[in-house]
Amino acid sequence: MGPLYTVPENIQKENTVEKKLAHLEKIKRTFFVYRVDAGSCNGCDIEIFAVISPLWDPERLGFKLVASPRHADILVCTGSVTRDMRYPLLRAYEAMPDPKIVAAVGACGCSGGIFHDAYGNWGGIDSHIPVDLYVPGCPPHPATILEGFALALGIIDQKLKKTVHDNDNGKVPFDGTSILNNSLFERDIYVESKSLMGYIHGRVLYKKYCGAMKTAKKADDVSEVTELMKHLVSQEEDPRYAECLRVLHNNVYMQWLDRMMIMGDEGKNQYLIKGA
Amino acid sequence: MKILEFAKKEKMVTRDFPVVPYEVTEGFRGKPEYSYEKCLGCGACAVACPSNAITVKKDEERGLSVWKIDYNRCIFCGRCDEVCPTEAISLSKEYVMCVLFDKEDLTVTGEMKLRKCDSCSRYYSTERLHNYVYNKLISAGWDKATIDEKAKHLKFCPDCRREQAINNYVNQMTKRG
Amino acid sequence: MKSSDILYLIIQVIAIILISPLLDGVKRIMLAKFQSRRGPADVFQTYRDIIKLFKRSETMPDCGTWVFRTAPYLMFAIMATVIAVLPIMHSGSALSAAADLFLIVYLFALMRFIFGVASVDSGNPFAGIGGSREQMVALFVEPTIILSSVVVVFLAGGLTNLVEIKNFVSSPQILKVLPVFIFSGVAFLFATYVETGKKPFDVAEAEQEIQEGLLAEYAGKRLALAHGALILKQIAIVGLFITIYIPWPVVGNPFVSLVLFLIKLLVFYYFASFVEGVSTRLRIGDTRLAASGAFALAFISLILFVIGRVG
Amino acid sequence: MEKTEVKGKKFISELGNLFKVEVIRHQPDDQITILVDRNDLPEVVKTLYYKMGGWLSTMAANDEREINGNYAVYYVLSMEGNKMEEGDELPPEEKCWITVKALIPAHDPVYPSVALKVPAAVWYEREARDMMGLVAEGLPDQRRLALSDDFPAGIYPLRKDSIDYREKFAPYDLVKEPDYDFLYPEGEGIMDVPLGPTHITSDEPGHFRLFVDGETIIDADYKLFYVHRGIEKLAENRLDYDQMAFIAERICGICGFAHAVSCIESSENVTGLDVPLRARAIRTICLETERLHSHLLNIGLASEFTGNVTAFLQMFKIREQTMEMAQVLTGGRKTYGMILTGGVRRDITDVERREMLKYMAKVEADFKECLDGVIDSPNFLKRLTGVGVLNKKIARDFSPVGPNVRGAGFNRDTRYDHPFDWYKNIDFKVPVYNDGDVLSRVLVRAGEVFESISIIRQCLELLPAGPVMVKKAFVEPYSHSIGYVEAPRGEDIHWTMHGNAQKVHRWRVRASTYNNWPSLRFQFRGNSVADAPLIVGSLDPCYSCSERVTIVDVKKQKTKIIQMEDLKKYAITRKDSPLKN
Amino acid sequence: MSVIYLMFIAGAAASLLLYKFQKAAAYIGFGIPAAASLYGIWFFFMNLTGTSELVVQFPVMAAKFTLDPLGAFFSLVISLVGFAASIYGIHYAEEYRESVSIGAMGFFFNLFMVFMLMVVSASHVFWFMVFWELMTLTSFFLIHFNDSEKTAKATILYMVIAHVGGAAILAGMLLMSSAAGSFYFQDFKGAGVGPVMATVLFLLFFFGFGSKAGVFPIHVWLPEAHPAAPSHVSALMSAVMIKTAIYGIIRTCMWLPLNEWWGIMIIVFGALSALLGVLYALTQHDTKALLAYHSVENIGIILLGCGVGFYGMATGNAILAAAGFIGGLYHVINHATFKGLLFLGAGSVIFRTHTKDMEILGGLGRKMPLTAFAFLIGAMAISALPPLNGFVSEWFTYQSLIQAALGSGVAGTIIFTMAIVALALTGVLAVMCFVKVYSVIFTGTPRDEKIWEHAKESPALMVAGMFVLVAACVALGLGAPYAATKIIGVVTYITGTGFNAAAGISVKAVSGSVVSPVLISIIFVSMLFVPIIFTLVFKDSTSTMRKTKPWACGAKYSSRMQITASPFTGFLRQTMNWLYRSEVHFEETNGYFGKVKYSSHAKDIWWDIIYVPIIKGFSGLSQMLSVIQNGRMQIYASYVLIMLAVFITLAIFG
Repeated sequence: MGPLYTVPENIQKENTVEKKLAHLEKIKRTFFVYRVDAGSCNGCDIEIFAVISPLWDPERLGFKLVASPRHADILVCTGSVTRDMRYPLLRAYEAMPDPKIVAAVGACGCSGGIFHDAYGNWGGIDSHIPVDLYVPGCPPHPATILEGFALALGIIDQKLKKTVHDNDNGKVPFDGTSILNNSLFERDIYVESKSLMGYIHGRVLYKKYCGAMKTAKKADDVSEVTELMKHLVSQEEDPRYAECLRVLHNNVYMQWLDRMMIMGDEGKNQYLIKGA
Repeated sequence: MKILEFAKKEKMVTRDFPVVPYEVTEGFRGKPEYSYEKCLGCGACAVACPSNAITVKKDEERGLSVWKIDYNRCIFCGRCDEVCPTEAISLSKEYVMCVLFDKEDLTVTGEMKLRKCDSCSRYYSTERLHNYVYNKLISAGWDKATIDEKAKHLKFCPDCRREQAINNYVNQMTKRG
Repeated sequence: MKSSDILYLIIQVIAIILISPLLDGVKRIMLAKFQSRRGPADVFQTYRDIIKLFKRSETMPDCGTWVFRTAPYLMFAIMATVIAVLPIMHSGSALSAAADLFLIVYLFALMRFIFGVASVDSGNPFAGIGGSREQMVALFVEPTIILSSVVVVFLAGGLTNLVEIKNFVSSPQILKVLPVFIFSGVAFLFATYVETGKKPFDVAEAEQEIQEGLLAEYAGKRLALAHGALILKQIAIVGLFITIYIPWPVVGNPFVSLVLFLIKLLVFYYFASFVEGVSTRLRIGDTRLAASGAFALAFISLILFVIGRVG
Repeated sequence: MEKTEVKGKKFISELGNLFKVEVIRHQPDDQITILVDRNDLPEVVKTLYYKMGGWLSTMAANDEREINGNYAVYYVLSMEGNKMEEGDELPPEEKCWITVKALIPAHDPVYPSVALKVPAAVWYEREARDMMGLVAEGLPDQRRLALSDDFPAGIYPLRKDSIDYREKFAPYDLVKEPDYDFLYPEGEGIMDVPLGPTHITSDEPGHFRLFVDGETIIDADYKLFYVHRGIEKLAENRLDYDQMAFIAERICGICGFAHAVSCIESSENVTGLDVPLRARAIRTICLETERLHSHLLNIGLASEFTGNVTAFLQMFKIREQTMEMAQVLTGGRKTYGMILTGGVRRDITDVERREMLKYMAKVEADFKECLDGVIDSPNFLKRLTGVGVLNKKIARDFSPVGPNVRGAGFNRDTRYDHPFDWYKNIDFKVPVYNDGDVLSRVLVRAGEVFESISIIRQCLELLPAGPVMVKKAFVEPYSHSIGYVEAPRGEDIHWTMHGNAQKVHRWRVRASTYNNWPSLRFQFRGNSVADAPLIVGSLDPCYSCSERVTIVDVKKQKTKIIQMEDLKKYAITRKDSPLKN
Repeated sequence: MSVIYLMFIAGAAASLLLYKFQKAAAYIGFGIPAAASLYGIWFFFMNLTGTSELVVQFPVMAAKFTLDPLGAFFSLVISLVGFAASIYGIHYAEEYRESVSIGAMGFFFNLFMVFMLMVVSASHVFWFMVFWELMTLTSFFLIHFNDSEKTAKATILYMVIAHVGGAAILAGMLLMSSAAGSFYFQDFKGAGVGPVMATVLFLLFFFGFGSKAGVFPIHVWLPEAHPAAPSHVSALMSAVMIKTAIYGIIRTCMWLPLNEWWGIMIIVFGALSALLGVLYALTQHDTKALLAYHSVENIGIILLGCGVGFYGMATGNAILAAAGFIGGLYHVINHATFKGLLFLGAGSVIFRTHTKDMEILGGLGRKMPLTAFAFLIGAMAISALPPLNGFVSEWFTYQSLIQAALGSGVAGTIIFTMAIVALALTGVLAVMCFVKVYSVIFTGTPRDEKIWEHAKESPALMVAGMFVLVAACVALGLGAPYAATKIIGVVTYITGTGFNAAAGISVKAVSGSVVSPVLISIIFVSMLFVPIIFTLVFKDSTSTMRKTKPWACGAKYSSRMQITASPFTGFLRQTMNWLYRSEVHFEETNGYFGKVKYSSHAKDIWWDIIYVPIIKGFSGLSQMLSVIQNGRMQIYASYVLIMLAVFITLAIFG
């Protein structure tokens, strides 16, 4: 299979980098945008719509969404190019006056996203036409889209640069210390935290719990830890965290102590932290 | 005309965005931030990533494991964050990430030294992962013998390890009878 | 023809053309206000848009003939002609041979003709529908425009020259026939509003329904000119209304007259943007109903005129 | 989940008197699958549909050659009563899902068309022909539906032995794009008006060919499925259950979460996995948040299509608040990244709860006022009244869903008919309007916005304690079940057959809009061109939803006797990464 | 005068002799009338003032031709269009090379021309009627050259109505001459007929001539018959022949003591004809039928002017009468030029595409640029767009109507004002109609690629014929002040008084209102510099215009998306369905899933309302007469000849 699409010579001639830069200079405070959905899930399109909402209002930068590609300065494309949408996309590209800026919005537009290698699509917009502006995100936040426009128009500078880390010194981010002298305890706490509150809040929970544990003089002294935890729970403003801290203490910690045979069955109840 | 009365209530809601940054909420799923120092090169994120935005490739010639994230393809689901054992990759609040002309600007690469298998001297894992696992083993509260026994396996590539394991197993079986 | 008239004519048309994007800019800011957003950076946004369009390269449909290519120039020039002949700055009778009411009405028809042909020439189905709608809208409003203005012509003694009509209306005689004048004025105003193609009557260039009709196929400078021609058309029809119905206050100084005219225009745009801001576009069939109401008003003014003459 | 009595026995025994019926499976609580002969298929479906008050919810064609040497088709009917009149409805304890299965021999992939008897099946059968090569004999419309026109003929991507999922056949040259065979009306003086695929009023690609005389639409035809990307094949190599949720979300940018829930619940349903209550409540909250922003968008768009941009933007302003709400809830403006099998990925803490309640209050007050302003305009009402009417009979024949059918006088709502997640515990009304026009649909949506706000409030107030996630259970190979969710646009049905090795064998997504499309043609007729975008918009169509034909089809791994070595390998690989949680 | 007549007769004879040599017949048969017409243009123009006579001795009785300014004016119109049609015909006749004898066509063409000229100069009842009938007869034969099923029907209809009208005229003439006691026209004026008699005569003449002119509601034959003829003949028939009827009305009304209500009646019929004519024209998609309906419209506009003229004469307001007639007569010559031009243009399209159906045309402007340009000028002229000629005459008509309204009572004011509104509406609709015609034929994408591929520019003489009339349209527009003075001369002959209709470069109405096509053109041209200057000032891009397919929302463009005639007026048809009573047929072919069948045909409802009952009534009669009716055209022609013989007998012995 040859190239999917060769940009006609007369279009190519008018779309050199110099001409594009000159064009960007010209449209600094007035740019017309035509939007092509080349097969996205419409998440990006809705977010482009959201950009037009009063909260972001790009008209102050000179933005206008136009109904025909012949009016456009910037072609905003979303979606991995599906087989069927390839033709409309190319038609819009050819109908647009030169020089033209093509922006790919969203993961699918930039590179095909999650669908990049499925048989029904061709991957990102740049599989067919040269793309000038990449707006990643799935879907991109309206702020990101607006930032993309601002970047293209030279209002702000590009923040990201290609980064390559290659100074491996072999150091590892773990020093081998552990609360109960067994890193598996932390693992269990971490697993239970995630199961209780998901990965984001779970991590906060984990840090709260472990942070408190670390302040304990003797982590396997059940009465001290229980007091510590009771204090922590009572200090906790958020009832949900309080509840989950209790669960961690009652289920994981107590089980570990059981397993380490530090605590007998009798009196176990007195160390359980009861809910409010 | 009633709609105008509604409009009057909030006269102007437009944010002054590129000038004044937009405040995102706590827990925003923004750009996954890569911390090279914390990364082990274990590849858990690459396995979990639904969209193949994260790849880990072996560069046998240079003896490096090349970890790469392509934000172009990232769907910001946070699975990498969820599975990463060291928080080397975690979602940040960053939403400013557009690039002009060159999409390579949206990639972050981390190269890590690979470790050769003690047995077949082929690259199999990063030095870091090996060291990390070793540290974890030490801290797992086992006795020295167990640790040594387990640490031995770390020095071999999966193929060799499997072979050894089978051999051991078979040996045990035959020993037992 | 006095040479000063020619000079005034030129100043008048250039001034109005140069100021017309400003009106659009004002409208955009007004609309932004209704929509709780900031809107364009300043009132000069439309200037920037248009200048940029002039600088863009062009594409066009492959089936377009010379009609399509020249239409923006022609439409622009026709509307500039109408604006030029309106007796705003110049009131010399020498130009009155060009400032005839029927002439202006038929210049609008000429504009419509070119608009229609260019629409179909573009080959675009939406433009075609837009071209057809443009004619239909004219069909709805033209009777009102003619009837109400003819009533004023009757009042003025049968003279169809705008200069004469203006002179008559600004004379105290108008007070005697005020009811007739007001009815016909309201009818004309309504027809004017419909003819400007503002919401809710923007059926021919509706952006959502038919993708801006004809404009969809233009790019670059021709888009700028076609767009400009449509803006000028609005100004021309409003200007006709102002000339016939609101000539006051009469001032001798032509420059003051021009400024007064622009202020009246601005007032019209200001109120129009209120209507535009909150109204729902009518279906073309409903446009007809609205237009027939205006015709009824115009007819009432005729009856009043007849009764007044008999009584 | 407590075991309830198996529903739907009544229908099966009645059906058994007429046809040879074999009950092959009871899924948990309310899903029954019956096997019939392929020649009985049309009559069985017709009987269930018209006589017993079923609605066609989905149809899945499946390649079961590796299991039993046949292809199979599954017609899933939602038994809820005809609902043509007030009270013509089954009692809640009888409502259930009946899946009619028929085997189709591999050497003769033909079955009699059901669409002749039950028009609602027409798209399903066209699609089955595209994707699986199963020919519905007698189907009047044999055109391609899902596959693009430039896709080679004779290749059925969903057959297990067809193409690799990455196979990309060469496209045509731009000017040589193949023509789609529209149903051009016969007669002179008719003009084609193309609406889409990149029309300013629709943010997604769909091509409507309106055949007009002047302003009046004589007839319409459409080519959709512009966004068919073949996700199904993707999953063969790449996706497991955990990743499926993320691709399900990306079926649609607006109702993605509904798809994800539907997808995940279809796999949870088959094992009867007891999802924690807290997770269910959070799912419900997210679903309703999604409904909120979707409906706000649609009501706004109705204003925009009629030219009232001010009302649109004001509505959008309110919608932005719901988006912020979603951001608080899920970390993104779309309710994405929330769900995995067994629960949800994120919790709602008190901070978020309070934030949500604050937003709810503002949204409710603003929406009330703004809606007042929108509805206040007599022109607006005039533009909406009597436009795009969905005839009651046509509605019954085509099984549309969501506000589309509720605007036509049917109280079909999955939340009400087949309560899932937390809806059993919640008090809500189903707004129904009878005129079937665009206005009715807008009013239904407006009513649902208030209901959604009330549902979210109830959920937040009653949020149960406990974990948000439990461990997955083992799934029996080749078992299948459906997951159902009421998305903003109507019922989403995911039919899943599980493979062995804990991966999916076939995943059939039926998005809500898919069921609304076929009857759109009749809603167009006789209206004016000006109303066309409005009519399309009033369905709140989700092109990408329906076009995805997201039959994610994970290639099952070969069954084999597990060797000792493999067992060990498994053990070793697990040990290999002891730190991976 | 005799020279001209003789040249035509010689042309007729020559082409008859050359009937075996098709090419020569075309050049001679149409070349001679071209020369004759060219001479006629000069001759009649010089004779616009003053009267000349010509007496030809025929065996039975002498024929007397009097060329007064009115006759000369109409002769000028005939010659003008005749000239264009003749040179056009030289190449156009090739279309008929295969099927008919061009010699015969030339023969009838020449005779048709000369009989028309003779009608407007005949000054004796007998000769007037004879030439009137001969004119009808020759036109009938000319129509017959396009032999087809539809033509046969059209010609029968034409003959029937022409003869009903002819009978009315004859009756009127005979009554008039019996009242005056003379058969000579010059004795009719002031013959002293009583008011009742005058009314009867007026009605006979108005409807008699009206049937020829195609006044509503006797217009139904016109759109059937005119399109049936070869295009240059259609041009003559539609542009000129029906003007002889206007001539007849003016001529006869000059004899009668006028009543102001007759003027108003003419106005009402004029307004109705104008509106209904254009409304029915809009729904046509046969180019020539559409143009024929426009003749109905323009006859209406002419009658509006003439109506004011008669009203003025009746009320003794000669100035008002002059104001009305200048509008009417100016429109006579204008309509002749642009309608002739449009028919020639339509003929040119048919010549290259062999179809009259607009629905399948399109994009011809790229293939036939000259024809397109000529047609565009014609279209703009007929739409009364300034600065072309149509505008000037309509402007005069507006002015006269305003004056009439100001000078009449309550009812009169309202009727005249409504006539103004009707005229304005007619203008709007005409614009719509000609946007449709021009753009559907010449612009956009062709619906039928094959036809478009084969089309090319018409031969030189056809183009020349069209451009003669283009020049006339432009000249009559820009040269309006000069033309107006000439026409006011003719008007003065009718009304006895005139007024100064020209003021420098402007034309001037009685009220004193002035308008100047030249001035507006100058302003327009100078305004064209504004956009050009803008373009030059802001010019930045050097790239050339790039062409792509029309933007169809990204879908593949198909020629089915090009708007055509029917959809263009679809909404109008639906809005005015009470007028069209469209027969809409809608059918689903295959239940829910098949295609639909749809057709919608607008009808001329007056046919149903007025004619169908009459036809039904006569159908019984025709059953009886079926013995002598065998459907052959020649037989019908012989009936006409027999009728002529009856006239002759009557005239001689009556």
